[in-house]
Amino acid sequence: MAFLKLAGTVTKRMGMKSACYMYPVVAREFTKTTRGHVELDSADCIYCGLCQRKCPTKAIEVNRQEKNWTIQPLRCIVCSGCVDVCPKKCLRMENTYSSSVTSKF
Amino acid sequence: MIMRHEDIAIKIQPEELVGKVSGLQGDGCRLVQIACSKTKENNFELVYSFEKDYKFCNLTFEVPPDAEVESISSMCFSAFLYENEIHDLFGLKIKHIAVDFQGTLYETAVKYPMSVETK
Amino acid sequence: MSYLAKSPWLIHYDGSSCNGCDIEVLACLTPMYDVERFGIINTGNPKHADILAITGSVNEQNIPIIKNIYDQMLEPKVVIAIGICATSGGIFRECYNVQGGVDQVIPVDVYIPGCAARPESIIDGVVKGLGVLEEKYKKYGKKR
Amino acid sequence: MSKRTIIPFGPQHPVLPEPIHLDLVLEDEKVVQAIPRIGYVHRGLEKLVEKQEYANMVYVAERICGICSFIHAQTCSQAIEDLLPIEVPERALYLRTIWAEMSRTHSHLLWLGLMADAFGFEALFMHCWRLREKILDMVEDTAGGRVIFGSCKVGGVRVDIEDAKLKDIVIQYNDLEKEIKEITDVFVEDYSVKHRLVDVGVMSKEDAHVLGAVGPTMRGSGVAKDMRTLGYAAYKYLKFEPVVETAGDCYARTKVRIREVFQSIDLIRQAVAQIPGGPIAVKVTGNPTGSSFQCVEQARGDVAYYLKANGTKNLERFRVRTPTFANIPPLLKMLGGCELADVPVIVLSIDPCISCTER
Repeated sequence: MAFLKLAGTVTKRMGMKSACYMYPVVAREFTKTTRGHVELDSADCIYCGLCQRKCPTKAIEVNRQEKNWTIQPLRCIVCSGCVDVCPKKCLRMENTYSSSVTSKF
Repeated sequence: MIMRHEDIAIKIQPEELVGKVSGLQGDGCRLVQIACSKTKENNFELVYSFEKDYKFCNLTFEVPPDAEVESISSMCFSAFLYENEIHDLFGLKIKHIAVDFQGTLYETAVKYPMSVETK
Repeated sequence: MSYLAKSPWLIHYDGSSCNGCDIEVLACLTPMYDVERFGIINTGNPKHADILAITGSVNEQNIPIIKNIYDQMLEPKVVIAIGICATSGGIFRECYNVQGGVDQVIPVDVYIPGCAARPESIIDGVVKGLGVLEEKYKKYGKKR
Repeated sequence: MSKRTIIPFGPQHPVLPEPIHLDLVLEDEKVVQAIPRIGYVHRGLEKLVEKQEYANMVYVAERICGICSFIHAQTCSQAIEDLLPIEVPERALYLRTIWAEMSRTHSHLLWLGLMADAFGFEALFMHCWRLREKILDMVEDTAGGRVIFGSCKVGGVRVDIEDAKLKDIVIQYNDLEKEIKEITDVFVEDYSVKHRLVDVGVMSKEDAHVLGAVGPTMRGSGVAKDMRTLGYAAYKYLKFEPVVETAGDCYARTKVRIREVFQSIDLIRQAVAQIPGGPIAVKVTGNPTGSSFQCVEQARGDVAYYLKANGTKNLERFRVRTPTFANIPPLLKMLGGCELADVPVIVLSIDPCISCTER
């Protein structure tokens, strides 16, 4: 009885594909909704600074005079709060994560 | 589900606490939590929440910062952690806690962080 | 992944993290990501480990513990800060009990962003850490 | 004459995934007393209310714990909605329920794996976590994050799940249910598992009540109490009974969690069948006033939020009593009289979540 059960399990497992998806060899495909990192389409940006005010970790810095927008990826918690608040809808959430770095600056 | 604190709160005097709690214990109530907060006048406001058959009741009272509050851990043992926590974070003195950590439950960078200004 | 010259062993310490990055590190070891393919083993003993993976920020109470684990590890060693809390303190940066990132206490070699850090980026980060380890080996060999 | 020794247990210990410290007073191999020491993960996030606006506190609440993150966000939003006060659309309530139950299934599978690891059943650990990944994939597909969902906000939810996707979730859960059944049968029937769990860490019904145990720890001792019966979110429209086991040992607690996984899957099915259309969020205006008290059932037990507001952008007090905090006194009770080798299993049997506990 036990042998039959075991044989059954083994044949079933042989038909299944591996649970592991071999990450670095096979690239990961992210879903559309995945929150990876924030990107800016700077053409539309009016540098209003709402995202800077909304950001809970103060990762975003907006300079209205010099017209620049910077984000520190090592501070961003990918909450996508800035994307929700952007009045021109020029911020978007990309579904790829930002890569690791060996130094902070 | 709407559960405003005001609807379930019962205001008591600090010295009534032990009697009320033992009454609630006798009724078969269960301690849910003890919360402490600072009021505008710099007093401590304590909230003792009890529950029985999904009915909640919050005993609340205010004490001045230098007051001593009697522990309820002799009646509900589980209160000892909340009381030690309140002592460590707020600096409110609580007498006769069943297991008294003497302020070593949390080692924080600032002493009594919830009562003082921090970074 | 044939370019991995060494099979690094890893010790994981949970600073004051929210568990998110923590379980993602564990998830790396389980069938879907399975870093044991590369010979990476999660060990509990600092003396066995080449890589110290820290999740979560540093608070008052765990500074001595992190220092202790770091000092017990043998040279050369690599420290990886996993998640935003470990790199900069994250959303808890302004809390009274949080000192900031791990680099406040010990030198960090690789920073992995993400809240919570994805297993893929943890694997990438560990591979990057291996490069650092390789270089340190070379330097260390010259010193001897 | 037996010898007394004190063994320090933790914070960095191979069986502990998280830092907690216990001083175990031993007489030979028997534990007579256990004294906890916490604070290794203490961040002090309750004081963040002074720095963050109330809407941002949802992000903070979400990061109290990475495993029960969604239910923390849900409770926090619920409390703030209560203070404002605003009415949340039905569809958002249903979506919250679905996500909460998804997070419960993933949390319980995670725990089952860790438990298997604690009694040395490596293969079972791997299988539990393999199945858990499938739930996380569904979560990522719908909410956008793996462990930190990030889909809840004050006034509703941030993303909608299309009806086709909802149906797909149910189909995936149907398949998953069969696979979970295979694994949980091993937990329930295998003699080696029973050897490690039956009659270990027994807590009576009276103790569970008096010591204020919560969640599966309490229900494993025969107290039928589940805060979901309070009827928050969409639970008022769904049919379910609290899961109860009476033995009060680690085996009973395991069985409670196993049955809760299937209960959650059933709740998801019910919710998907009944979900109405309509908006998913309402506009939030004004600042909160007054104080609110919320009790919500998490995977580990009920979490109690006590929020106080004074009409400004920042809340006045943000107090969270998490399930593991309430489960520590019962744990100390269970540890008294057990053997040293059983300590890891008993500590894990309450499903400790230290980052919740210390906030």
